[in-house]
Amino acid sequence: MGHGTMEWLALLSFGDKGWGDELLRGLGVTLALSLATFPVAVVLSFLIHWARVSRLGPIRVAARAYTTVFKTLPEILTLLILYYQSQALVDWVSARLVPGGSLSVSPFIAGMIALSLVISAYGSEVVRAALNAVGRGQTEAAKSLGLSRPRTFQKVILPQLWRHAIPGFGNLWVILLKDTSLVSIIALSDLVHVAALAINTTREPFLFYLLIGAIYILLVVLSSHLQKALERRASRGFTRLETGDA
Amino acid sequence: MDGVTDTGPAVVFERVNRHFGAYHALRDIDLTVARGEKIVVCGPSGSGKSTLIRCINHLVAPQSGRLAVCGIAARDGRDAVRRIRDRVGMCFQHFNLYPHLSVLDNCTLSPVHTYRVPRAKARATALEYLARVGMEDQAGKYPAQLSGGQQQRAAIARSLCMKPQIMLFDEPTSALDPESVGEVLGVMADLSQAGMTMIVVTHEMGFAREVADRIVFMDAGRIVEIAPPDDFFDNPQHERSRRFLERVAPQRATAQAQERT
Amino acid sequence: MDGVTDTGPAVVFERVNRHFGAYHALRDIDLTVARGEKIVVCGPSGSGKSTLIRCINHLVAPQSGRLAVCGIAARDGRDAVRRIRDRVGMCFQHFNLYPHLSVLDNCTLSPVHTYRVPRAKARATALEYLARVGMEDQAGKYPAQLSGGQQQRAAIARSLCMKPQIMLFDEPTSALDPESVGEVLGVMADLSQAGMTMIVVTHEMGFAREVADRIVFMDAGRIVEIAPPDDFFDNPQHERSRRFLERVAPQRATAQAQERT
Amino acid sequence: ETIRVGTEGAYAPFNSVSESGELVGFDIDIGNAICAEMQVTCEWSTHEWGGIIPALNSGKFDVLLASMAITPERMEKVAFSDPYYFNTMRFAALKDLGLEDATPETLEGMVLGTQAGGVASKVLNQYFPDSEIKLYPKLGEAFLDMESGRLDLVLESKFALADWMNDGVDCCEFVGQDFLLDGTIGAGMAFRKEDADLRDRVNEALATIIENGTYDEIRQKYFEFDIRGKPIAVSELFGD
Amino acid sequence: MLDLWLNYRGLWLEGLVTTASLTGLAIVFGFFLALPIGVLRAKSTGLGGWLALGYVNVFRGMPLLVQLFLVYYGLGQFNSELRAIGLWWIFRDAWYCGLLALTLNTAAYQAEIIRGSLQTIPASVYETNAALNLTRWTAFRRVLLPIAFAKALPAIGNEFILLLKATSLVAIITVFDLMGQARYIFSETLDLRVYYIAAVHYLLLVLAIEWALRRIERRFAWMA
Ligand SMILES: Nc1ncnc2c1ncn2[C@@H]1O[C@H](COP(=O)(O)OP(=O)(O)OP(=O)(O)O)[C@@H](O)[C@H]1O
Ligand SMILES: Nc1ncnc2c1ncn2[C@@H]1O[C@H](COP(=O)(O)OP(=O)(O)OP(=O)(O)O)[C@@H](O)[C@H]1O
Ligand SMILES: [Mg+2]
Ligand SMILES: [Mg+2]
Repeated sequence: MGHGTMEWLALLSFGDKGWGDELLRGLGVTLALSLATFPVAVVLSFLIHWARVSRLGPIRVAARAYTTVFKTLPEILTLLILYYQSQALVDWVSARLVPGGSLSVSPFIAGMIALSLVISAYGSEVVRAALNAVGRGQTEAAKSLGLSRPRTFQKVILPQLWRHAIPGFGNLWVILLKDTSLVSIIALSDLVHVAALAINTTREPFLFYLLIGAIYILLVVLSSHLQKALERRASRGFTRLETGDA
Repeated sequence: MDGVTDTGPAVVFERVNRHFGAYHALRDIDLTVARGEKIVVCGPSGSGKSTLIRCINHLVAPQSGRLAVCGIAARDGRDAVRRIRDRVGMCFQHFNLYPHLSVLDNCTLSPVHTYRVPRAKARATALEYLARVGMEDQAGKYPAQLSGGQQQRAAIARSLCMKPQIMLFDEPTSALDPESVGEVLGVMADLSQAGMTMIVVTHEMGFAREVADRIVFMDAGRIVEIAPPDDFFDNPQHERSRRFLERVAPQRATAQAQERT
Repeated sequence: MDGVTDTGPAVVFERVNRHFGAYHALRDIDLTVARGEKIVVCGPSGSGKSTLIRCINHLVAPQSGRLAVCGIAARDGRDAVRRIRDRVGMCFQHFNLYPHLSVLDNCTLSPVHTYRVPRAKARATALEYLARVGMEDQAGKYPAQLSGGQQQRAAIARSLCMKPQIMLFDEPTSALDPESVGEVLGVMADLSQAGMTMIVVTHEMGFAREVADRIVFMDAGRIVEIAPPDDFFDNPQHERSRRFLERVAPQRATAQAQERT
Repeated sequence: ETIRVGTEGAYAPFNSVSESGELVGFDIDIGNAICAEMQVTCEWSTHEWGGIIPALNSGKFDVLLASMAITPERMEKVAFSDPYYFNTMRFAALKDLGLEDATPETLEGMVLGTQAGGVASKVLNQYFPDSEIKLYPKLGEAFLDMESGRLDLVLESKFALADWMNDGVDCCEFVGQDFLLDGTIGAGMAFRKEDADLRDRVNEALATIIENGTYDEIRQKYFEFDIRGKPIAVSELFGD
Repeated sequence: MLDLWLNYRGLWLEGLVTTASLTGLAIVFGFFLALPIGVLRAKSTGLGGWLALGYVNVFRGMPLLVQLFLVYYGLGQFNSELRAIGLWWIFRDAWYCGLLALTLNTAAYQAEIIRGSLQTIPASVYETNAALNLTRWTAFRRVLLPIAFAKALPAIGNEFILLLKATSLVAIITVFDLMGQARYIFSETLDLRVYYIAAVHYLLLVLAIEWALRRIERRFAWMA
């Protein structure tokens, strides 16, 4: 308060006296966490989907429980439970496997696990919807042509799946990006956490929260442009048909 | 495609049953289809026609009874289903071409990846069959660029590329506009003349009369009547077949509609 | 509903044209419909039948030429379109009942809110018209609880509640199952006997022959032929009308299909 | 040898993060001096206060050096070193209130704040039932709310409050006396209970740096007065 | 675990009430704020449409946590100005700040839902409105809105559940909702089971919401 524009700029400068470089590092952590989590979440989404349609009853039930739990718990609660409980789990396992060795679950890893679990619970629904959109007919045609199941997935389903899954996964990516802000609560130095530290000494909450809010909006807008581009790419083969010379 | 030439009947159903949950979709089906025979299956909606022919290539697994295709029963060892599917081609109501592949790639996908046919050879074969269905000049197009009739002919060619001994058709013309129906029925008639064993679910009664050796009439999961087409159309034995024919034979249907007004 | 009783022709088209983008959907339409006349419009898909009758109540605005409805042209002042719509009722292929309102509320919505008819009076009128289409006992139900035929009859009653002088029907029976077609055509026949001016797009040729004073045949945005039904059906003047009749008259169509195989 | 030291990093002047992104403060200097004395490398990491004891116990670091007051409850979960200073509590109040004294009676109906999970929150809950109490994840957030006037008083470490008020903040002033939670014997470093070995080595190093004057040198950087004298207990002050 | 609940049952119940009331009020206020924004998004291509788009992008683009901090600590920085215009009583209180941030946030999401359902109303409905000569206002109020609302209901129900979860973040700005109580009890006991108890509360709340939504949706059977 009472600071002029120049002083604000000084606060954001890159160097010993400004928070610019710390914020940049925080942005790096936010992006690194999102980028590291997303592929894991996508793969998990497929696994959960397959578990949900498994022939084995117990697996189906477990998968249902998984999606119900992670879709109903607040992300912050999932994160806290995982952060503390996963360490207990790791200790228990490592006590059996590597006697004497103690592994520690970093906030980064804990954040990755928690966010993957949450995102994949929603992601399994994206996968299901996309598979439905591809249609049973495609699988049946492949079966009647003798293609093996892995081949069918690789050559027939997957190439068509992306087109239908991109909007859903794009949406989840944005949710993930924003949810990474929660790891500040377990003291991982992401954007929000860095902002909080900066405010501790500068006493300028409005400036810093507005700034990182704008950064998030920028990231989200960029993501949605990227998503549009990917959608266009993925449907290129298909739209060509619709406007083609047939 | 594994070189065995079989000589027995093409398909044998013996007291085959299939349930979907509580619903009894196939009831004690008995049916023997000889090599080279052409069967037309008809019946009201939901009577089990699709289920019947899907059992043949095990898209639907029968639950009791015996079903042998080219002498192979699904129980005969681990890859029996695969061996059955080698011998059976299928065409669907909605064509089910792979939309992300060109017509040619649709035709070569399975030969190249499942049967390890060299790509060049697979293409040559595919072009040959595409020519046979009058589609050689469309080989590079994607399915969505084709009319319904062209898509269905491409789907037939795709099945033929597997050199099947039996062809199944599940209402191959019912999703087509009237102009395209003729071109697909024409290709199927050609195929039947070439001696292919064919089992066709269709409501095209003109085609049935012309091409079928026998008509199988189903209702509520049962085979109600099996008869040569002339007998079936002119002198149906069963009350249900008669009612069905009344409904699908348009002359009478029209007469009815006009009476109403 | 504004009390003016008009006496001239019900509808007059004079060289009316309509484009959709580059597509010329109506070309130089000339047509005069007299009071109390019943017109059936037919023609192949895309020929402009819907566009023609939608012009009458300005769901589609004509772009050139003159169109007067009950003597009112859309250009005559600011609320001319409203006054035209007061006099014109319309029934759609898919009924277009409001799904969130009961049948009765569907019928009273416009009288109560647009014309400020007291609610009790609007209800009484609605029940009267519902009785006329045989729906008085369904007044409290929601559209989704009714069969297609019942929905269409309710839609007719809803239009009648506006006390229109002209009724338009756009394929009112083509979304119905065969059993329901009769009940709707019956209600329309009653209405015609009561002297309503009616313009009906339909392919029900039995109805056309029975009820229409004149048949209007359209193709590619033009009116190709206007003739009394007997002349039109038994002795069509134009090559296109003849081809069209061949296709919609099922006897011949079937014969064709059989030739194909 | 490396010792992993955990702290909060949001508790100036004891431990906080500077503009250049480094951990600084009294705790940090003391920790580094002890490590130097023990001839080991200190590896610092920061953790959220509310979960810092579970973090220690789940092995995320080995020594907890964060101005933590030694209390009987905490001693059930962890082992403490000898106290390295007495972190006394004091109220800071909005100047506008013009308070003379801070007792449960004078503060009735006022809004009191402190950091969640600290000893001050215990005092507030126990002795100030008639005031509204707000608990903050970070102490800095409580300071923000003092400055904006959402809080009437904040109860915290006198040193932390002094550091904040010296920083050009003129909203607030100290009221009442210094005091200490009953049974508290100062601020200590915490260890997992099974690491008694490590604790003994650290105690030894602590004694050494107090003896050889390193401790006082560091203390003078931050405080002009002795911080190892024991003040009055809270129960004597407010107890009935 | 039951002992841990019973020992603090007063706090747990208080937290439950705070969470439920915050969620319920935010969803309702958010709906009424979303209505004009959603309509502008669907109908307006002019300035209104742009402003609505800006609103939606801003409030959906920022993490809710940041929005909470911004409203609570960020605006708190302007306390003297807020006092001057007589709004400080809102911003002074963490609960109001939480409610405000949640309302602004859910309004952005609900506006998009409303826009979606308005845009999927088929052209035939507009044609019918015209054929029946409905005035624009009658058409909007009596036809378009009820249909849009019924279409939006499942999505709004979903948003209700997401908002319930989001409410847990107000704990960070000192509101003692379920999560806030859990954090407090955890700091007292340092017992991880506290968080599991909180989880059970959230599960039960979600089940209750789902049950209520099913009952409400049954009243919209005409959508079938
Ligand atoms: N995968 C399935 N799961 C559950 N029920 C099924 C399944 N496939 C078919 N059925 C049911 O079995 C019955 C027979 O279906 P089938 O598709 O064989 O009939 P159909 O004679 O081919 O009818 P149509 O003329 O409509 O294609 C139907 O009642 C259908 O609902
Ligand atoms: N709103 C519109 N925008 C663009 N083109 C339109 C529109 N309405 C109609 N058309 C085009 O105008 C032509 C005539 O349409 P119209 O609906 O009048 O035909 P129709 O004779 O009623 O056909 P059908 O029997 O299929 O209902 C069609 O090619 C149609 O695509
Ligand atoms: Mg079928
Ligand atoms: Mg039409």
